[in-house]
Amino acid sequence: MVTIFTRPDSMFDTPTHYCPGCTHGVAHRLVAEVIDELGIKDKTVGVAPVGCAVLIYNYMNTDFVEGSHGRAPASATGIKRSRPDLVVYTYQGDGDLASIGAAEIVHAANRGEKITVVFINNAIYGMTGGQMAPTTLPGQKTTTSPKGRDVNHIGYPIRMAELLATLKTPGYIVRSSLHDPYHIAMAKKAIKQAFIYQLEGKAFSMVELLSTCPTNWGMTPYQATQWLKENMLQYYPLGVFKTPEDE
Amino acid sequence: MVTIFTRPDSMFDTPTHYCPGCTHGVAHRLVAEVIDELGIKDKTVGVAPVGCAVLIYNYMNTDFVEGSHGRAPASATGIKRSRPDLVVYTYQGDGDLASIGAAEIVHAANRGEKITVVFINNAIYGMTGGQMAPTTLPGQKTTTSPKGRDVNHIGYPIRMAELLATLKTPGYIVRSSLHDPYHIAMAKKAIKQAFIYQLEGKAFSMVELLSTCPTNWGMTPYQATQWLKENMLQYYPLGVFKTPEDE
Amino acid sequence: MPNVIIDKDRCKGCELCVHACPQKVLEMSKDLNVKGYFYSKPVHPHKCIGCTMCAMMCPDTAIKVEVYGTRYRYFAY
Amino acid sequence: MPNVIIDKDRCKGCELCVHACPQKVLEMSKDLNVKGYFYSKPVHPHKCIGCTMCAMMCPDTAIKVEVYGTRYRYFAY
Amino acid sequence: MAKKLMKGAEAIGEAAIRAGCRHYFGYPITPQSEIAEYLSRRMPEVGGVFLQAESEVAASNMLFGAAATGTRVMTSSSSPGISLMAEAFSYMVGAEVPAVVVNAMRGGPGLGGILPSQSDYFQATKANGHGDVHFIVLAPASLQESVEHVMMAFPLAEKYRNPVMIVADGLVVQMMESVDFDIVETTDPPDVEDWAATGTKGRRERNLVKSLFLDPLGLEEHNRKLRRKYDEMEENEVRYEEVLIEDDTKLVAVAYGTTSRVVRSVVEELRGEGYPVGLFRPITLYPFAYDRLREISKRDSVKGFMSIEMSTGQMIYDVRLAVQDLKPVGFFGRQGGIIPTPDDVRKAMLQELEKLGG
Amino acid sequence: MAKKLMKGAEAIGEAAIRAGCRHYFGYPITPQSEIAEYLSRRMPEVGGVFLQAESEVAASNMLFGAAATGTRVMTSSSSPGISLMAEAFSYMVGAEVPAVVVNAMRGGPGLGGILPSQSDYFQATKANGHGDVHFIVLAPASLQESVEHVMMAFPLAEKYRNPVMIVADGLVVQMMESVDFDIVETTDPPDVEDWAATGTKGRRERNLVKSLFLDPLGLEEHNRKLRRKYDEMEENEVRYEEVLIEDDTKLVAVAYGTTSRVVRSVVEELRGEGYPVGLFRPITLYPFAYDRLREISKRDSVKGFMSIEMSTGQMIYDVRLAVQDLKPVGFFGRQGGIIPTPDDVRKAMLQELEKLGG
Amino acid sequence: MSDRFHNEVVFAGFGGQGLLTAGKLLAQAGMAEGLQVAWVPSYGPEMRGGTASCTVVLDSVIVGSPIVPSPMNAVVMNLPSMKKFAPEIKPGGVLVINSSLIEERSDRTDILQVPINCNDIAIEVMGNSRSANMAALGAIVGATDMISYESIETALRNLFAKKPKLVEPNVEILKRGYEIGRAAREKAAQEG
Amino acid sequence: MSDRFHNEVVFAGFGGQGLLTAGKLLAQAGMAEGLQVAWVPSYGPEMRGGTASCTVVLDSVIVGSPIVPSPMNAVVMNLPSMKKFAPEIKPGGVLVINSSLIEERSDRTDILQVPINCNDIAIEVMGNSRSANMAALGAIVGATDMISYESIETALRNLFAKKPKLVEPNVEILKRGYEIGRAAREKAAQEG
Ligand SMILES: Cc1ncc(C[n+]2csc(CCOP(=O)(O)OP(=O)(O)O)c2C)c(N)n1
Ligand SMILES: Cc1ncc(C[n+]2csc(CCOP(=O)(O)OP(=O)(O)O)c2C)c(N)n1
Ligand code: SF4
Ligand code: SF4
Ligand code: SF4
Ligand code: SF4
Ligand code: SF4
Ligand code: SF4
Ligand SMILES: [Mg+2]
Ligand SMILES: [Mg+2]
Repeated sequence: MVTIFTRPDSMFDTPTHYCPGCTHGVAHRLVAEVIDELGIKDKTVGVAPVGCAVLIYNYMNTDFVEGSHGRAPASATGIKRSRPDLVVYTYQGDGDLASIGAAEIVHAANRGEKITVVFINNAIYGMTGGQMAPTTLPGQKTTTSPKGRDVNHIGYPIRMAELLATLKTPGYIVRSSLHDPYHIAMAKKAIKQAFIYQLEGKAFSMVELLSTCPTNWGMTPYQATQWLKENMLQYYPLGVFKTPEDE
Repeated sequence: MVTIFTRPDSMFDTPTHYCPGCTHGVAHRLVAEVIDELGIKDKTVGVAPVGCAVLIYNYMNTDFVEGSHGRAPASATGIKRSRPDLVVYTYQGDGDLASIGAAEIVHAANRGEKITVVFINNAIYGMTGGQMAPTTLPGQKTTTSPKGRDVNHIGYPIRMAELLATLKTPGYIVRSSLHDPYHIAMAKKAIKQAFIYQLEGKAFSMVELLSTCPTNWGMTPYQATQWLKENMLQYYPLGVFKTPEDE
Repeated sequence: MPNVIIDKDRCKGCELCVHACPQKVLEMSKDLNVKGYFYSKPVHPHKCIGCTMCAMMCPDTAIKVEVYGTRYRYFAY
Repeated sequence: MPNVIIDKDRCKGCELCVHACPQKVLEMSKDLNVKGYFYSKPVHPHKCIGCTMCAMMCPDTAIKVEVYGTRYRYFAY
Repeated sequence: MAKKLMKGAEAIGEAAIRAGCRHYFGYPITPQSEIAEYLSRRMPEVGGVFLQAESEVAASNMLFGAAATGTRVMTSSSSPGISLMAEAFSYMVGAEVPAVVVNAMRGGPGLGGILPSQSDYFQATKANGHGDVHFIVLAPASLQESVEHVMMAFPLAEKYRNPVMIVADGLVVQMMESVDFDIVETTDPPDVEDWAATGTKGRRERNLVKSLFLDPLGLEEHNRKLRRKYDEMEENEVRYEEVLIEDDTKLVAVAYGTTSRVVRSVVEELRGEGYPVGLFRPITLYPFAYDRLREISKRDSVKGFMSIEMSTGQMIYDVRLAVQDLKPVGFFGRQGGIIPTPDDVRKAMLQELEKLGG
Repeated sequence: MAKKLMKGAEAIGEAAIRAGCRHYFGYPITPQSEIAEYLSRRMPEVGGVFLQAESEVAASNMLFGAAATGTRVMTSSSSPGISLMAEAFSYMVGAEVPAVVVNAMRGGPGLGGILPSQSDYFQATKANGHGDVHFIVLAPASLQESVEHVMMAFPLAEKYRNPVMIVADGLVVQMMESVDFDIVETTDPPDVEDWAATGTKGRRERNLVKSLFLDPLGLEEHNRKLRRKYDEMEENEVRYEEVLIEDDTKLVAVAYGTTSRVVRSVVEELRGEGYPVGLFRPITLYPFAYDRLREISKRDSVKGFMSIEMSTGQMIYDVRLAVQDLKPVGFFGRQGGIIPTPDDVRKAMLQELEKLGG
Repeated sequence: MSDRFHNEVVFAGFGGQGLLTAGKLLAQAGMAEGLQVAWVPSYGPEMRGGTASCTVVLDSVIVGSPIVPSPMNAVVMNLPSMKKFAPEIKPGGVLVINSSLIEERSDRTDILQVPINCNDIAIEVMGNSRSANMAALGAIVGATDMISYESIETALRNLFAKKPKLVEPNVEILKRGYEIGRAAREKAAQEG
Repeated sequence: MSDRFHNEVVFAGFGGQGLLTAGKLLAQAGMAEGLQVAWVPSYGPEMRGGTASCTVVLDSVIVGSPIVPSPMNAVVMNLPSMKKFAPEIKPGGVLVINSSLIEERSDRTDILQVPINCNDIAIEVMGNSRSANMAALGAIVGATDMISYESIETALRNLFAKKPKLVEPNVEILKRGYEIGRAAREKAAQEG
């Protein structure tokens, strides 16, 4: 008997605080698996977001810094610039990265910081109870868009991967999804590649992961994966938007 | 004898504080001419930036609000949302808009605020004495990039028009230049169109104007226009990047 | 034969593994675990092909898969 | 004949109008204005075609152009 | 409408609407996101505007923009979010615009916690931003009072053309109590044509809303003008409540907001048992009731004071400034989101009484 | 290197390098952009990192990140920029990381002006951000002292694992004076492996740098721990200077930074003329020299104090807290970027002396 | 202060068991009786999931401390809540225990324990356990008599005003709870 | 405090006339003589263009107020500066006037006015007026004797250490200024 699947080494054996079926747990595991596979646990520093994943450091067995809301890319810059030998990644939600932290992510990417950003796009503010995010889909109901996101009032959802891919500074920008095993496998590949680019000192990297928030979407976890598939995939096409080799 | 060119009505008859040959003066005049031509002086509110143009209200005869550094799009949002009958524009430099104010401009554009943004890109921080801007060209020397902008250290200049044009929310996004009379004429057209879209309630609009800062570039005003032509035009292509009719 | 082991008390009953399994190996329990959730369990273990899709899908790393001999890989992971 | 009028004391001596004029109508003065700048002045006014390019270029709205009869427009403004 | 059972956050939102506020800009943060959520439903019903900003930095600058047009406008946030508003707050004071800000204080520093706290006292009363700035700061202790404070905050802000802050805490915004909106009168917004950015309409000279004064003498004059406004506030707007401060009161507890409710219970209880204690409750934290407290401290019967706070001791500085050397000032505080229990307070007060000689 | 004539901004930058600081993150703002400009040249020469951030919000969070690795790191800004750093400052105190911040205060509020001011006193000493936070605040009065303060700020920050702020003003950073770097000893950075985020290297348990404590008892304990650190600072780090406070001194002026230099000139001049005046100069604004001032106020000869500031009156609160009712505390201030002239101060002090009965 | 009315109830259980609503109804009923009321949701460290609780304070004059470390009465709907609150109730208080989910009883003898199979009652009446909270609410009112049955029923009717089909079954559940509570109170009165 | 040395000079003119550099040299020379020095750039409302000025304070002990509302001496290189500073100089002080650009003289009789055609001297020596500031610097040193000529020349030599070609012409200009200054001082001493 060989064990072909089990909890990665870089994760503590602790149950998470996430709601049942929340894909944050999947994303954590993927990052931990990649850290294991690359053997970089000892030199990795994560930067936690403010969002449901603020407690990520309770689950990941590496050094961690808890950033302020949206500014993780700036703090990661501070870490990486003072300790270029470290592997530095941020883990951020869509409120954190695309709303309050829009300037910091754009500029970290534009400076080409050699960090990796794991971006959990669940189209909502999870932690604070389901308010609208910049990534909330048109018509999607949230606690601050009770009649559904009205694009005439507040515009269309923002596509961060596409936005960052327009920058001239080299970068690795990918969008993946966590709604089924196949896509989870693809997501892991992207995350691994992102860390490899960092290890090679080549580029800033961001992996956007389409995710679910069953609780605030008001769905069962499985319904949530299906809603993601049917609604988010269309607006947020998957793919590699940019690689350091481009241009 | 008919006067075919003179100071527009919306400008006070006051000498400006700008350095000789600084194209801020040209941009002011263009905006004032457009305001005159559209007959909207009485219902226009400008939002001044923090930058060399902070004193724009000393020259333009309309109501004005002096915003905080980089946040003019947010303050303009506050004004326009509370008084949709007003014509609201911001006038911002590249440090103001592309650096500290990156989140505010991206989000105002993404919400589709019905405001107009006049964006003076002179590839430098003028007011504070010539520090590097996010728009500073590769190799360009500034007081904080004394050996020239090193793209490996700090990335490539950011192209705001291209960046904002990726947003799905309708908008009018143009880049013009102020280095010679022809381009000045084109710039005026763009500014006028931008205000018209606002008057029609159609879209957010931004006109990026490539500009000179002879003082901090360390050139004569004419040399500066030539430097713009030879260096900036290449990196910052002119054109209409987006119109509300797109898509 | 592959062996899919579910840590019952770690399971939050999200059912994602149930939907992910191509072999319909898993079903939800009728009784609650310590956390008060109905948990997933392999009710047809013999059908399991060791593809690990259930484990990949599980947000709570509650699933361990062991194999013995062949296993199916739908895609590289 | 067009008439290009430069407000000498408003001029900051940037010379942009001089470079902009297709007819080489303008040159810089040898004496200083009140602000201490050499200022632009129409030294060949008869060559002026009233195209307003000098005025369009002037950052200090120091130039006024009047015409009488025809004028040349290189492009709409 | 008569009395209604409402959640604090909703009562605050509704009070704003009753006060004639039709514009709200904010960004979610626990424990006060329900203010935004409530207004996202209510504002459209009354033809108003609810807009979720991209951040507190943006929200505060939207607030500034709207306020610059003379519009009644509000934002709300909690400690970390309030820190992000400091720059815009300073601009608003400098540019003399009215607006209302609610801070539902939570445990700090940093991300801290989400539970009730009073550790932003210094920030709220002394340093809303850089420069010599002050907001009038109201500290309601109940939902009814929150409603009253919100409704009076708008006219106060307009009177001084200066922002007004309401410092609540997680408890005030999360609890339900009965509120009555009808007992507070709403006022019409004043005419703002002499200063606000509303478009000249060809009727007047243009208005400028700004805080830059390049001439230092001009800026000095502006600073002094603002100082005179603060002086006026200090003259006219001090509000406080005295509970059981009687001729024989020996120990005066000083507490505000949620803490004051706990202290009030204890003081009533102790009084019932014959202990000579009283409660002084500042209602405005800025301006602070220095004069009144000082008067009280001059009484022979009064032997000491005690500042009771949910912080490691901030208001105590103001209490000591008021009381000076006249009487000792003790302290009791809980931190980190813990509301002192009546037991906590009782013990602390009895101990203090003992120190003062029974 | 012996004495060197240098601009304040450059001396501050150079002092940081001498102190072993190799990382600077900042954003331009007058009047201190030359610190950044100087370091953009110097850092690469010494193998260090100069990075211009996209904003002060970003700069302060970069500072936080670098500090979290135990790296000696500095930022500098001026009033509006400092306001934007408030949230990160609070996080840094909460997460207990050392760092050095320079604030070259300018006239406020809002955009205000670019000339020297001291109107961020409250913000610097009482409310660097939300929550119960304090930085040690040093106020140099000369370039030589600025250099000394920068060089001692790093070890101080490391000792307490808490940021240290140096409040200068436009004058200090813009003027040239002679400085000597050799008279200050540089220290080695301490070992940080027990707390900093440097990668475990397989040698230790992982470290967490954070400020969130969901359990209120945990957060309360954390608040109390921080309070104990502040108590230690108040115990150990109070610094001040006394000038001509002698047995007969009647009026004690209290002033810091640039203002104190003007006051010192005047005090020396008045002494020369036989007037019994002295100067008390707080060097640390936090912790403030309450005890020493109080001692002085108990002297019979001393009839009064006078707080002299470039603000409408902020330090005077601390002076009054120290002196309490013992002696009256007068005030003289200029605002908006105006440095009081010796004449201004002379007149004001003589007037105050007169009030005190000659 | 003997003429002053004052009472407190903590409602505690899993999230989703309707505890916050039950508390709100009690507060509304109290208000209708002219009392001052305060309803305070749980302030524990948990951000989500797990337990949910609220405290309702009723007073004849303005409610002082809304923070009640040891309540006069409690309604516990699951075992963790029982464990947490049973020891804290003031002597002489009432503990309503949802016996459908909790087998244990408190070993305290200085309080009145009122076990009631809330889920079963709800399922009997409505086919599901969603309204178990109403049974518990009825029970605490019945067992304490802090407000009248009429007031609480009115509050409930108002709550469901827009879903008329739900009114009667819920009233039924409430009433059955009330009866059980009152019976327990009367029995205790007789006994002690 | 008679044994205490103290002196102040304001240098004022257009931006670009090298006033800040002239002041810096004076400060350096003072330092070399063991004095405490402070160099303070103009703090006027202007953000750019227009006038530029600096104040240099020399003192035998630590410089107290670096802010000098009425300086002991001034060097004015253009008319606006002359208008601004001439009235403020302390009685007995020296006013060096760049007579190449300023025709007027102050009507004060309680100060020593030293007109010197700085631009012309510079043009004579170097072919352009860029070093006019050095003539003025020499003149103020000569007219006040606040430091020795040797010190100021050394400071100048150090400044141009890396541009050796510029050293001698600048020294020449400095010296000519110094002579004019000294002559004026001596003449005044004889007269009064
Ligand atoms: C300055 C500041 N503003 C607001 C908050 C409140 N807040 C906490 S998490 C969050 C948003 C979380 O949403 P997202 O980033 O999408 O993460 P998710 O929870 O969905 O994973 C907000 C607004 C805060 N803690 N600090
Ligand atoms: C919060 C804050 N940070 C920094 C500054 C200083 N500052 C004033 S203008 C400016 C940049 C100006 O550059 P830009 O926006 O490009 O305008 P320009 O002067 O080039 O027209 C800066 C950094 C400020 N006033 N406020
Ligand atoms: S609230 Fe949403 S994002 Fe947060 S843990 Fe629950 S499901 Fe996940
Ligand atoms: S500094 Fe540059 S941008 Fe500013 S006025 Fe001068 S030339 Fe124009
Ligand atoms: S390993 Fe594959 S077949 Fe086996 S239970 Fe899991 S998903 Fe089903
Ligand atoms: S996916 Fe995991 S948590 Fe969800 S039901 Fe299956 S085993 Fe349980
Ligand atoms: S109007 Fe045309 S031709 Fe005449 S001076 Fe101006 S640029 Fe020259
Ligand atoms: S463009 Fe205007 S300012 Fe420049 S030289 Fe010509 S007239 Fe003068
Ligand atoms: Mg999210
Ligand atoms: Mg610029």
